[in-house]
This record gives sequence, structure tokens and C-alpha cells, in this order.
Amino acid sequence: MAAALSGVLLYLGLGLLGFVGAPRAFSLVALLGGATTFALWAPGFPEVLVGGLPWGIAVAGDTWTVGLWALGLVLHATLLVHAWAKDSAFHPLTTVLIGTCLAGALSRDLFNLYVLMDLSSLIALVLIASGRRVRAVWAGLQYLVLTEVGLTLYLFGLGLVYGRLGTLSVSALAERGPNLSDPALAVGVGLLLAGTAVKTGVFLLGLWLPQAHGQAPTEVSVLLSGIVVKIGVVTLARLAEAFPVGTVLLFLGVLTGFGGLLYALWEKDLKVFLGFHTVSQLGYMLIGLGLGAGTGALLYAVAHGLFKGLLFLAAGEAVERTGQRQIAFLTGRLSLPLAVGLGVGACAIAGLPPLAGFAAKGVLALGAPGWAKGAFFALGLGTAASFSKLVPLLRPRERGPAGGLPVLAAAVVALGVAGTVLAGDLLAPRAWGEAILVVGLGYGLYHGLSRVRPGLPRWGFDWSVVSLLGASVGVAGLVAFGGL
Amino acid sequence: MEGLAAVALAIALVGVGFWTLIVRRNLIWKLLGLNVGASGAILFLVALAHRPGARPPIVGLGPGPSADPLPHALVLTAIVIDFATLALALVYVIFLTEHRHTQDVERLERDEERGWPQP
Amino acid sequence: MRVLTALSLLALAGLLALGVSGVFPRPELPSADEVAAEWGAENVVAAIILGVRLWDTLFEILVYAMTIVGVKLGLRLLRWERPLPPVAETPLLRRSADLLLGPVVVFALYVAVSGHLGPGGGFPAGAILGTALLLLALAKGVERLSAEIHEPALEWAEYGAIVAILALAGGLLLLGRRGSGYLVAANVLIALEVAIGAWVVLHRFASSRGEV
Amino acid sequence: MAVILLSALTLALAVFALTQRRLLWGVIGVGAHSLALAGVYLFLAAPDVALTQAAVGFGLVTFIYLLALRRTGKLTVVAAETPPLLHQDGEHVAGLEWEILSRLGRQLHRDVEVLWVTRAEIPRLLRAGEADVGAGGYLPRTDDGVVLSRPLIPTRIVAVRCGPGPCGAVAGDRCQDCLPASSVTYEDHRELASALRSGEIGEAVADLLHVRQWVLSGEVQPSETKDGGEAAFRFAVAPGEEDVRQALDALLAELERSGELARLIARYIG
Repeated sequence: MAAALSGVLLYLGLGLLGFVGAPRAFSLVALLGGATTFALWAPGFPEVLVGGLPWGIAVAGDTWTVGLWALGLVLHATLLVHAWAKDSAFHPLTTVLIGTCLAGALSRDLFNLYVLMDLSSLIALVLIASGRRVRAVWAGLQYLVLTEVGLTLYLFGLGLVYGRLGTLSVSALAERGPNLSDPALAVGVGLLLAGTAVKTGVFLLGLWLPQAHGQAPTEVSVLLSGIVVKIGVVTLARLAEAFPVGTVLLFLGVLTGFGGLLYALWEKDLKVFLGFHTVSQLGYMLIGLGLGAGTGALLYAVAHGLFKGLLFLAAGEAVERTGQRQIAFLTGRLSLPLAVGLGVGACAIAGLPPLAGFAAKGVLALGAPGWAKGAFFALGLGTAASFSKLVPLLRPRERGPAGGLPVLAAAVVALGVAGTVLAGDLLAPRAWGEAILVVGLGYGLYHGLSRVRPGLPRWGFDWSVVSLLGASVGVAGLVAFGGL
Repeated sequence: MEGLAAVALAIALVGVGFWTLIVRRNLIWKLLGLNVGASGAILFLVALAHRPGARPPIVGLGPGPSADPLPHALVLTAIVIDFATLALALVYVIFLTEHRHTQDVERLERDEERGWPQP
Repeated sequence: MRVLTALSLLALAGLLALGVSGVFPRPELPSADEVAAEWGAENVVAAIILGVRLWDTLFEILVYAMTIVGVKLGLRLLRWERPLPPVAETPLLRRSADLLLGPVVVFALYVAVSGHLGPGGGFPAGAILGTALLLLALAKGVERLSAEIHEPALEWAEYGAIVAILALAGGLLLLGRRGSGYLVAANVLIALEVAIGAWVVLHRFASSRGEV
Repeated sequence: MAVILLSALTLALAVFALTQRRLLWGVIGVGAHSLALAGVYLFLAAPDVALTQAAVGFGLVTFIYLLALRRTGKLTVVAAETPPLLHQDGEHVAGLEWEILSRLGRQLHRDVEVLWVTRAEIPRLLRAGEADVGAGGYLPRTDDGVVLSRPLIPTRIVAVRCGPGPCGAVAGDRCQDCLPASSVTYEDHRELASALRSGEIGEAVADLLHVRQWVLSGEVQPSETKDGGEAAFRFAVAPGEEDVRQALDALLAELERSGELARLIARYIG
């Protein structure tokens, strides 16, 4: 416990010192310190109340903590390699943000998670706006307001749950055997879920996500999709641990999976397209959580952090170097490392073996019931179809600097190979054949779909808030009256 | 009774605040609405911490049970967070006003659709 | 849109009312006074903020610090086409500003130092100090004052205060030290950090015209 | 009991604040609401929360809003619709005065918002702080109680007679001062012109710009015209908005010096 807490404190303190001077050095030392403390407490420690009874904050080192710490440290290392020359505010902000995410992975206290979600959104917003572009600031402002509305709902839920059960710790809540036929608990849990879903970026609740992730500067997009979203996911995982809300999570998972996919299929702006895919990929994690397949959901969260980070890094560099955001205008203008990075990322997200996406999808599907396998199949098909758009981009034009791409690409491959070998069943030729078949079918589907042009509604600011409120009420009502 | 009145006020504040947040077109008005809505959530926690006849949670302040101190502590954090959010949001509203000469959401959205032409 | 908004807000209010109606009976409270005594405080809320849930408070302070960073980065981007009109300055205003300075600082310090005994604490103390200082500064004219202030020193003090709080927190949480002395130290450090932060934020809002 | 009363007050203040039209009042109202809320906390046995709410939620938040408003607030213009000086053209506002006002808005970093009112309401709205600038071919009366900008366009006051009957003018206009006490007033120039045409009144006092339009459009065929002396269109500024007036005067002086004003007049009025 002491090692983990001092790791977080080290990250925060060194990050803050970086604002005064020597930002890169402090960032590097923080990374080294974080890795050392990680090695000291891994593979985990039992739950401890920091501050003691009766109201202390519960922290524990479980599989989620290990996974997200590893993800955070890898992303931090990547960004240090990639953005060594960035301006002085970037490194300290990144360090503090990663420290916040590490703390979020440790925390098992609902209010502590609220503070961490809020802190991470604020830092992320400062980073988004540091690009000094009007569209990024506008997207960031919407992000801030929507998140704040969501977290207000979260506070209401927190008040109800605490008022009824008198504790905030996830394990203590689970111990008291919460019964969702109790209206206070049902409404409270519903609002907690809705608020977290807004912060996470679930479709209809957190409609800020694609624009905010898409308009942010390259390195910031990597962090946002890579790890900031995962604080929301880990909060949902904690909620699923404390309350019997599997069905609602399944519902949200299907909603966000297909909603995000629908928009991604016809999106032309490369980075916003990737943002919609983050919305869609959340579907896998939420369905995993809803099915009670914690390991699969965690593996998917880590894998998504790595390959989406890789995709955003390559796409962001391409956009920044050419000044073009539209996929069609980027054809044939990528340098070799960017094309390879984009290719590896696209193959991983589409689920081609033996990359990270394949392993995560395989583990997720292992114990899943038939309908969930069907949903995964449909999602995989749609993902492959929409990523077929990027195939023309993969023909490189010239050599160029690789930056931090190799680090992430190597991590994607390593996680994929390790997951495939460890999961056992995934080595069978049938699993590989199925994965390749899905991608092939998806590529075919893409050519069929390219003739269709549906008029999908655009969500303005006001409509996003209305949809947030409506969907939150829906989620809370589902918990309260759904008889789940 | 007192607690319930405060709870009712909290719920009303959220309604009024979020209504303003959605219906008004000016960004600063929206932030004011958000502010009021968020203060509703804070009041909600404090109101639920109150029990009939409770004294403040300070040792030696009279007999009887004290109000639940934990929500009070949580709420202090929430108040600061609300202020922080507001300050940042205002900075970016000022930024947009500087660069787009408007705080009107509909105009900003129209500009966004047209690819942000020079004002 | 208005109809949908009204419907969802009404539904939200209904759900909340339903939830509140089910919140009784309330769970038993743990004995708060013992917790306060254990941490060396009389104000239970202070014992929670600076003791039992110090881990939360650290992040609260960080929220504040990151906002200051955001305001600094954000307001530096502005390009003012025209300098702001100066704040009106009269000798009477300046004299009273000088006179008020002492009492305000003393009051804020009192609120901070007595925070573990009664209502108060670092955050309100810092907010009072920062706001009052800037009001006084506006009376004296921000332009002249910002020339007198050494910005890097302010930055050092601000981040130094937070790092000191982090170190103190590490000591309290990891080594299990307790006592009213620690609480007073934490409150004063928080007040310092919040006051500097409030000053920086408000000062930026009042006078920034962008260096780009 | 105290909680119930204070709660009602808090809610009333919030509703008051959020239904205001002027942002400044909204901010002040929300500030008062925050302070009342601190009172509610005090009565709910939460003195720490009350103190923090008063210091942060009321003090810092209101202060920061006011500072932000200082540079981003809306510039509210109240005006009577007066083509070609200031009028609604489909979705947009157009006209000579609009060119100047939109420049002023850019200079002050404030959005310009035009509210159409009758001429007689303009001084009242400005004095009440409901608006910052009055416009729309504004010819000030002597007892308006508003601050005036430099003259924008010189004009003359003209009395036109078409037949027998009393004399009419638009209420709130300078022209009203030129009338005998028993005369009739109308809300705007359109009503005045139709009254003159229908023979309801025999004589009308108006500025040269309007009279010229009536004559050119053939709406009114005067049998006799009398000159009522010189006047000038100006902008009216709310008392207390000294920096708006200064900026406006500086802008007008600059436009006059560069010849831009003359070009605008030629373009819009000919």
C-alpha cells in the first residue's frame, strides 16, 4: 500500500515541480519512480483504508490497478519519447494527469473516484485547449460543461447511496448486500451509473467525446483515448462490483457499441473517426463488465488504450504534418512509419491475430453467451468495415521520423502475443480463421456500404445536454423500475 | 421537515439551473445555469446529512446528536471543484469571444459547420 | 427541444423525490467526536478533511492548482486589440486600501489557524485573503501592482506550498502521525496556496491582455 | 422555519437571477442566491460548508464572473427601426448605424444585440440600465437623462403640412418638443405617415431623413414645408457606461477623420 501511494505522490509532486523548471527531467524521474513503486507493490495488495476508520478512503491493488498502471506507464514512456521537445507546460500536465489516473486505478471509494474523474477532466481540458485552436477550445468547452452536468448527477446519486447505506467504500457497499428494489438505492445507483457514463463518453450520454478527442493535439488525443477514458471505465467496474447492475451495463454497452459504430462508418474526418471508434469500443468493455467477465473487460481496456493510442499518434502526426484532416485528402501522403503505425493499429482494432485486439476480443468472448457473441461479431464486422476506409492511406510516400510509434506498436504486438498464448484456446486455427473471416467480411461490407449515405443527425451543444439528461433519466428509471 | 424543505430546494435548483443551461443561447448564461444546478447537488448532500435537531459537528457544541460530518467534508471539495470548473470555462468563453466575437452557441455552431470562416 | 427538456427535468425531479422518499430509515452514524479527538481536532469536519480523508483533499488542492495553470495558459493567448481603461484611482480609496490590508490578513490567518477548532480552515481562509487582496489591489491600480510583484517568486511559493502539502500528507498517511500541530500546518499551507491561486486567477482575469 | 423561509428566498433569487435579460443582473442575482444558500447551510448545522460557500461560492465565483463580464458582456442596443440607419433585414440587422455599432462591438470585445423598442422607451431603458446604447435615428430631447455621443449625421427638423387638422409627431423624438401642447403623438414614423395620409392630422413634424423618404416614395404630398432648425442623429449611451461612450466617440471621430463616415453616408443615404 505504502509503495502505491508514494508512487502516486511522487508523480503528483514531481509533476508540479516541473511547472517551476526542468519539466522533462522531472517527468522522466516520475516515470522511473512510478515504475519502481509499481514493481514494489505488484502483483497487488489487499484493501486498506487510507486514513483509517470510520471514513477512510479504500484503496487496493487488484487486477484493474495492475493493468491500468502498466498502461499508464507505457503511455507515459511513449509520450516522453515522442514529445520530448514539446513546450514546457505539456510535460508537467501529462505527469500530473498520469498520476491522477494511477490514483484512479487504486481507488475503491466512490467520492474519491468523483474527485479523480473531475481532476482528470480538468487537466485533460487544459491540455486540449493548449493547442490554441478555436475548434479545440470549443470542443473542450462542451466537454467541460457536459462532464460537469454528468458529475452533478453523480453527486446526487452519491448522496442517495450514502444516505441509505452510510458508506462510500465499494467493498463495504457490496458487503451490505445492496438491494435495488429499495427506491433510494435504485435511483442513486442509476444516477451514479449515468454520471460515470457521461464522463466515460457512452453514446447519447457523453456526446462530447468524438469532437474533444478528435480536435485535441496529437499527444493529448493519445492520453485521452488511452487512459483518461479508462478512469470512467474503472469507476463503472467498481460500481458493477458494488451493485447488481449487470443488465444496465449490457444495455449501455450495446447502445454505445452500435451508436458509435454507426457514426464512425460515415465519418470523414480522420481523428473524429477515431474518436467515434473510442465510443464504439467502450461497448466491448461495458458488455464485458455487464457479463461479469472482469478480466476480459480489463484486457480490452488495456488493449484499447494501446492500439487506440497508436492509431491516434499516427493519425495525429499525419494530420499535423500535412494539414489535412479528411481521410480522402490524406491518401498517399503518409510517411513510412506513420503508415506502418496506422496499419498495425487498424489491424489490432479490427481483431487480426496475433495483435492485442485479437487477444482481448478472444478472451472477452470465451465465456460469453450466444447473443453476446453475436453482438461482438456484429461490432467486429462494423469495425473492420469502417477501418477499411483507411486502406488507401497505408501506401507510404517516403521515410520519416518514427517518434514514439515503435514503443506502442511493440506493446500492441507483445500484449497480443502474450494474451493469445496465455488464453490457450486462442491458438487454435479456428479462432484465427474466424478473426480473419470477420475482417474479410467487413472489407466486403465496406464496399457495399460506401454507396449508402444516410443523414445522421448532428448533435449540437444544447441537444447533447438534452440527450444527456434524457438518457440519464432513462438509465436511472431502468434501474428503479426495470425490475433488474 | 427542515431537511425536506432543503431537499425540495435542491431539486428545484437543479431544475431551474439545467433549464437555463439548455434554453439560454449565451454561454455565460449557460454557465450561470450550470452553477445553480451544481449548487443544487451540493445542497442535496448537506440536506441529507441533516437530522432533526442536529447540532453542528463540532465537539462541545451542545448536547444531542450532531449532523453527519462526512457529507460536509465532501461538499467542501465539491464547492472548490465547481469554482475550478467555472474559472476554466470562463477562460475559454473569453477565448472564444476574442477569436469569434460571439458567445452565442447557435452562431458558434453555424461557424463550426462552415469550417470556422474568418469573422 | 423545450418540451423534451422540461420532460426530462421533471422526470429527474420525480426520480430524485422518489429516491429521497426511500432514504429512511437512515443508518447509524459512527461516533464522530472520538474521530476528532484522535486527530487532535474539535471540528470533526476539519479532522475528516485534513485527517481521515486527506487523500481526497490532496486531489482537491490539485484541482485548484491545475485550474490556475489552465487560467494562466488560457488567458495568455488573448490578443487585446486595445488596452483596457485603467481602474479609477482616488487617494481616499488608496488610503483605505492600505488601512484595510492589516485586518484582512489577520482575519484570514485566524480563520486558517483556528480551522481545526471551529468553522474555518485553509480553503475559506485562502479565498478570503486572495479575494480581499485583489479588491485592495484594484483600488490601488492593478497596473502598478503587477509591476511590483515578482511572478517567479509567486510561482515558487505556490508550487512549493503544494509540494509541502504532498510531503506532509505522505508523512501523515504513510507514517501514521497525528496531532493538532499537523492540522494547523496543513491549514496554513492550504490557505497560502489558495490565496496565491485566487490572487493569480483574479489578477489574470482583471488585467491580462496577452503577451502573444 | 428559518430554513423554509431561507429556502424560499434562495429559490426566488435563483429564479429571479436566471430570468433576467441583462447578464449583469443575472450575475448579481446568482451571487445573492449563493449568499442565501450559505445561510441555508448555516441553519442545516453545517457551519464549515456555510463559510466555504460564502468565501468561495459567493466571493470568488461572483468576483470572477464580474471580471469576465467586464470584457465579454453583451452590448445591448435598444433602437426604433429606422431604415436605412438601422433595420431588420431578414435574419440580420443592417444599416449605417449597424456598421458603426458592430465595429464598436468588435473593439470592446462584446457581442452586439439589438432589441427593437419604440422611440419613447429608449431613454427609460437606458436610464434603468436595461441597455447600453440607444440608436435608430435618435434625436435627443432635452430632458432625456442619457449621455449622448458625438453627432453622427447632421439633419434638420421639418414640419410638413398637407391639409387642415392638428399637428403630429413621434413620441419621444426631439420633434415632439417643437409641437404645440395640444398635439397628437404616435409610436413610430410609419403610424405618423399613415395618419398624415389619411387626413387624421394635417401637419407632421419629423426629421429630414424621414420626410425625404415620404416624399420620394410618394406617400405624402406636402403643400407647405417649414424649417424647424438644425439637429443631428446621435447615439444615446446609458449613464454610467462611460467607457462605452468614450469608445464610441473615439470611433466616430476616427471614422470622420478617415472619411469612412462620409463614404457610409453616401452608400446608405445617397
